[in-house]
Amino acid sequence: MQIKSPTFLRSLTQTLVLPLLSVVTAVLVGSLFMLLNGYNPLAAYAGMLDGAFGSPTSVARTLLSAIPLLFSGLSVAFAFKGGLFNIGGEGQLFLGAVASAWVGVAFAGLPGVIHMTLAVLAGFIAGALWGGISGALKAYTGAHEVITTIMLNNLAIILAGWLVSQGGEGQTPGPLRDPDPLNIVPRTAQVAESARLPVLFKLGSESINFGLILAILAILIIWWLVWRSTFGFELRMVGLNPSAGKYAGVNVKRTTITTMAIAGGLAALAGAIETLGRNYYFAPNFNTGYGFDGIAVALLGKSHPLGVGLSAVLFGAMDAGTTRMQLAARVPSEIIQIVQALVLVFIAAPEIIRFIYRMRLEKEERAALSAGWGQR
Amino acid sequence: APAATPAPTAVPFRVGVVTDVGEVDDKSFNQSAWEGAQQGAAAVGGTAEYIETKDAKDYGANIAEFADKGYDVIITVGFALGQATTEAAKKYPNVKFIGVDQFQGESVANLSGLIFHEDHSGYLAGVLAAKMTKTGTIAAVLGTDLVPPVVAFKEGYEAGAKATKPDIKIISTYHPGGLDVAFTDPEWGATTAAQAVDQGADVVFGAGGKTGNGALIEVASRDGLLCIGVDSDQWETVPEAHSCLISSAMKLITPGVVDLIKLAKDGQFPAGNYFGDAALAPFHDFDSQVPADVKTLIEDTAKGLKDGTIKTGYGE
Amino acid sequence: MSDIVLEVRGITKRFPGVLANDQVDLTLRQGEILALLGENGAGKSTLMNIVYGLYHPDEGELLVKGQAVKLNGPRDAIGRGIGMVHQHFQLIPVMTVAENVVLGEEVVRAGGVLDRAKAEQRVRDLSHQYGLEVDPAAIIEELPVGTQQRVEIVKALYRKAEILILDEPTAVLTPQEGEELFAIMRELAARGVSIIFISHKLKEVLAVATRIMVMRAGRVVGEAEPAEATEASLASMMVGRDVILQVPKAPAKPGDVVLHVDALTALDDRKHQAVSGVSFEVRAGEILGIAGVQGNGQTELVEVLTGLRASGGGRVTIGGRDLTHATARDYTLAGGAHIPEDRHRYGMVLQYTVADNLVLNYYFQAPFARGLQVNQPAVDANAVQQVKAFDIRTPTIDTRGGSLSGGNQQKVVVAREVSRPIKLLIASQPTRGLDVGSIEYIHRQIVVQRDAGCAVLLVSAELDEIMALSDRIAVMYKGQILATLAAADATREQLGLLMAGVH
Amino acid sequence: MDPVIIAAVLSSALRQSTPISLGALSGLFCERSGVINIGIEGMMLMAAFTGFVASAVTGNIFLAILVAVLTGMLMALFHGWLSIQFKVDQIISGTVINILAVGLTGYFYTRNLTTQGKLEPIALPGLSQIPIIGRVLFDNPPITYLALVLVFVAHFVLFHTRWGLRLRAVGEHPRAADTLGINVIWMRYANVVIGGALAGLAGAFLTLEAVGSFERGMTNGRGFISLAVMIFGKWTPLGAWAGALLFGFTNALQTQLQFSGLGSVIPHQFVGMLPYLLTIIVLAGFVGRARPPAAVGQPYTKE
Ligand SMILES: Nc1ncnc2c1ncn2[C@@H]1O[C@H](COP(=O)(O)OP(=O)(O)OP(=O)(O)O)[C@@H](O)[C@H]1O
Ligand SMILES: Nc1ncnc2c1ncn2[C@@H]1O[C@H](COP(=O)(O)OP(=O)(O)OP(=O)(O)O)[C@@H](O)[C@H]1O
Ligand SMILES: [Mg+2]
Ligand SMILES: [Mg+2]
Repeated sequence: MQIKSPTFLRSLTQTLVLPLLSVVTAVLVGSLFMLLNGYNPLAAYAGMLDGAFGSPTSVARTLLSAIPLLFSGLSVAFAFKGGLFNIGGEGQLFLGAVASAWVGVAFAGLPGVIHMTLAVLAGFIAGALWGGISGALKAYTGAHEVITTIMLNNLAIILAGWLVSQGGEGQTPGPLRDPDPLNIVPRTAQVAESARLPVLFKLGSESINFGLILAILAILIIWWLVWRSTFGFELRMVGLNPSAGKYAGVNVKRTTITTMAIAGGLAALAGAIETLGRNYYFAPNFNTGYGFDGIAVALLGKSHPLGVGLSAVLFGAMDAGTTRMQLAARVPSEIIQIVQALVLVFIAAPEIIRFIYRMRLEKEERAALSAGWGQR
Repeated sequence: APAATPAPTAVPFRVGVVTDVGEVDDKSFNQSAWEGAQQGAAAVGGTAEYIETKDAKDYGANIAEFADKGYDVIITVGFALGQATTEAAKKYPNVKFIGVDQFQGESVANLSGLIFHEDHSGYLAGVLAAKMTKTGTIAAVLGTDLVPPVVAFKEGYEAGAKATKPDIKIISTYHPGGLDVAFTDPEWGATTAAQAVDQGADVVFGAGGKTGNGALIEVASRDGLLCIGVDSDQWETVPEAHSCLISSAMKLITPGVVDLIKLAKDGQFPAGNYFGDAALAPFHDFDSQVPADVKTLIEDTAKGLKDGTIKTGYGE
Repeated sequence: MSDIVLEVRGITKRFPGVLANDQVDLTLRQGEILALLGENGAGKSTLMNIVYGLYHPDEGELLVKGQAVKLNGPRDAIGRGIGMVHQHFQLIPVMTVAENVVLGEEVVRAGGVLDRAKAEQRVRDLSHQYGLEVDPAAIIEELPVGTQQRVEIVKALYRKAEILILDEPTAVLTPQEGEELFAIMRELAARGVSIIFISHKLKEVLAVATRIMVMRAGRVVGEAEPAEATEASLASMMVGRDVILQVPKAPAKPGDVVLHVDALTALDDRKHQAVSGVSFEVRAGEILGIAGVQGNGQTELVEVLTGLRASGGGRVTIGGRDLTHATARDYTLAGGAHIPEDRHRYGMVLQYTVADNLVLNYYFQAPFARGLQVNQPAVDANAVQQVKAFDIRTPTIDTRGGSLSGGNQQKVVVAREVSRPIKLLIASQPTRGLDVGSIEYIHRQIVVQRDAGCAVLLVSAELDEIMALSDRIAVMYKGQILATLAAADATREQLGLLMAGVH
Repeated sequence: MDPVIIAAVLSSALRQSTPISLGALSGLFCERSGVINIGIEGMMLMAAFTGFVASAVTGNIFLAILVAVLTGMLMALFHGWLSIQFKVDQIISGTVINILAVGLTGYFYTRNLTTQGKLEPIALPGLSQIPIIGRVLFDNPPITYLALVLVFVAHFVLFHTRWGLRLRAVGEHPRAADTLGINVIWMRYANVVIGGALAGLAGAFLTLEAVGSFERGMTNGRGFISLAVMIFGKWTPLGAWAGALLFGFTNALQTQLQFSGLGSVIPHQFVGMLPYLLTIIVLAGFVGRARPPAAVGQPYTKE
């Protein structure tokens, strides 16, 4: 009896060929757009490459953008594996940032490692609770997570804003607002040194913080959790066939809630790491968009932790390279969003790639997010 | 790769502008700052360059783009860039930073926040509104209170109106959403203005980027109403609102930027906060409709605000 | 009456890896009832789907009333007077009878506005004309299957079908409902409708057909006249050898009560009472068969017992432990095994490997789990062993479950359920849709479990299966057990009447 | 309470409900035919943009509406092409639409475009004189009237016409429809495109009737709210309309609460959360027995 399937190597190359061709094709179509509008695509992409990888500082910026993207991508990917679609990354990220900033400020005086660990954990837990709400609503009332996470995004962003807001005359400022009267900016106070993620090394003029280690750990842990743990066995089962999960004795409700909670926690870590590793406080103009970008990152990475890591770096590079691309070719940077959407199209509809390149691709498993749409 | 090779000799004085999300010719903050940068650079014999920010995530990178090339002055436009600017100022102590609309809580030696007494121009707008209303009800449609200048405009507006007409009814509202939507929701601004107008408001102050512009355009679509713009002279930026736009509560960014560039060149760069002028824009087509005594009152009030004899009550 | 209304000439249809129809010829004369017989996968449905325009043949041609036709879809077939009642009803559950009947050929006023009253009247007229009682305003999902089938026939007649194809129409009917259907078929035939009728039930075929055609492995292997044929002759023609479908089985030696069910009630998915106060017990070493027409509460009963559905009242104990409100996990841990009725829905995760499917509900126990981790070597070792022991035909143990044939999928389920120490085996429709070889194998496994001292509850809609395996037989009707008989005393007729609610 | 204020709040509620109910009708036509549409937001945004540009360039506002509606249809066609033809997961396909819309509208955003005017209210003679109701219902611009009419038209089409019967059939049981000769693929395409037209109209409402100008991302989640409202309304036009009105009303109410000075008592953010909280509560608590079209989300493969 043969244990390993002989097509392993072939399927591996196929797995890589499709995303690669998708990216290449999207870049080409993007060039077409630029040519039509009289921009120089070569200059643009050269500028982008230079801005993303041209110098140690550029590489550092790519990495720094990739870290939060990795976490929000992992969040979406992890939920996918459990058959759930987490569009709530944005809100979870905000709450993660707020919670870790709060611990970072309020528990000043704790010993370094403990304080930092607590602050990171607080971020994770805040996001997990927020994600868990969607999970619980899905499990107990059937409210679809796509809708509840979108609503919870709005709620989280408004809530986070209020927590640090000044308000008008005669109004009490939000509870987490920086008490320093000189600071009129609505934000938290600076987190204590003890809660900050240590700098690992400097790359050019940028510092790479401990978040990088957390990112690598997250890839490994999520991989183990999904593919090696008994929980992952249940998670994937519920994602693929919830009835079979029930038959196999899995508590489907609990798994749904846990899955959304972990997904929420992962997204929140993106916020926590940005806060504890780079910003050192939370303000409502805190970088946005990572939550939504996570969807594309996860889809491009085929929801595999390693793939998500690679696609986070790709998206991070696109982010980091945008500025120089703009300077080099004066092309509106939204072209990157068009390219990203096209990458998604090609990844999701390999038939198009197959058609363009007249190649045979193996039939593969498709994501089936739509399965539980609106159902109880 | 871009041609970033610095000239070997006699490097000119270089000024870089990093815009807030949006275009450099937005006829608002970005454009005012960019014009200031060009005029200021010309005045000191230098050059100016800009980067348009497309995504809030890129603030830091965009600033670094100029800083790494050794620009002399970097101007960052907008409240939202405050954090990124402070960080950059600490990282690049040899570069002078001008943060437009960025209040400085702590003083960083190479960073000057160009800020304004928004409550002053808001106060003037309030005086004007109180004088011009026929119904005795005026309104304000505002961006978010997460942005202190918006709060200042509102508080000033209300104080000015009340001081002029103690029994005036003022209905005002902030956009309920987060920073990501508060300034880019014109339909909310429009429908909120409509809701105010429907209950009798005949002067509407729209203060909140595109959200406020939505309010102005809505008011313009109805007969016999007045509206007041914000930040810059919106006669130039929102032509759709000409039929109601009596004035705008401005902050004069361009001259402020020019001043600061000159100071930077002269080595007298002021750390901390630098106050630019806040004033009311011209009445344009409404000039004939504003009675002379109102004009006088506004001029007197402006003087009083400047010399401190009139207080808005904001921030005290 | 010898006008040929339909002629099939040299039809060949290939699916990837399967030759479903191989040079098939068939003629149908007006007013006759032609029975089509054959094993699972013989190609009957494929052939009929070609006649109905759903599939396009790779080779061959169709002649309707002597005219060669090319059918580009069901619409063409309908236009030629061909109607088909599918094995799985093609009815929309949330719509009314009338809406289902007129769909695609609606009665409309100007501007495409539906004329409901007229549509209902048309349905009423048709049902009077042919003696097919249906209420045009009723919602499909509220109707019993027998009535749903009448709706399907009305649908065909509404489209003026002169050739009516019935694919396994009796599979879901009681013997009595079956009789009614035959009466209808004879009536239709007398009015000149020509019928092709597919069935696995040889008795029915002999009773109603005017001519019989047998298929095997995609080919026509023979024809027979009902007057001359016998069940045995038809069976051997179908399978290609003599068949003795009698499971060798010694008398039972019942031991202690293992499963005790007392006054159990349960609701179905639509919150209607499906199980109304059922009581019985199963002892170690015996097989209790539950007979009954599908839809009489058996599904819900099994789901409650195995922890997949909440019980609405009553009490269940297994080996003395109260498991009334058990989860599936509790049931498994109490020594229960479950061969579910729907293996694609419950029994397997089609995307999981064979190895993972073989521990699907047992992965959390040693040796398959070590701490929080799945012990993959142990899972694989188990798979290698089971694949051998149960003769599961799979390329590797890492093959996806979904790519196995139905029979082998069922073997995976059976292997998983009986290869661990169990006290109770609940098997629901364990051989549905399987070929003869697999059926024999699974029947033997069930008897082996009984002989090893396991209590077995067998639920099946197939009377023959129930009679062949059970030691005692309970008949379920409308959520209740009408009677429990010793298998030795039970007769087909008696059971048939009970299944129809007559006692 | 002051009737003037009541009328003001109700007008605002109706106005805010208009793009939401159009969006919900868009989702309805798609989902009733079996295709999930989470791309409403993107379709709206694209249409709002092209409609605005068309109006600015041609100065013809009715032509601009046409352009917006066509844009919605084109986006929907793309959604259909991906999800019906290539069987791309419908949620992914919708996400693609959304990202693409943000990218395209941003990329082609043209500076300093202005239009002269927007669609003006038309007071219906007589009716508009009725106290409160008249002002709220019978003195509105064209797309608002159209949206009201479309709610009832959609209801009628869905439940009383041949088209509606077939549309529901392909969403409930495409195989059954197929065996009766109904072209499932065509019906799905057609209804997804109709849905696109409705989303396009919602976009036209935003730029050509409500605001009179375009801003990037100006849909601000209205497409997603539409989706929630559609589910809230149990996939029926009248129910969705009720949901849209409720959402519009909570929004108008939170503005009115701020007008009344409540903002200085409790932080206005809490009032601002109302619409979202309410949507969640209603979705979780009341949608109860809602049953989506049985085949929604499943691509159809003809044998
Ligand atoms: N759509 C399809 N794709 C691939 N193979 C198919 C398809 N439909 C049928 N087959 C295969 O064709 C063969 C004939 O199937 P068919 O359904 O015609 O058999 P049948 O005689 O109707 O069997 P049953 O008694 O189970 O109804 C089988 O091997 C089946 O697996
Ligand atoms: N894509 C496929 N690949 C392999 N086997 C298939 C495929 N589709 C269907 N089959 C098998 O072919 C057989 C016929 O499938 P089908 O869905 O037509 O059901 P059926 O039992 O023949 O129904 P009916 O007799 O009412 O047409 C079934 O045994 C099914 O498992
Ligand atoms: Mg068949
Ligand atoms: Mg079959």
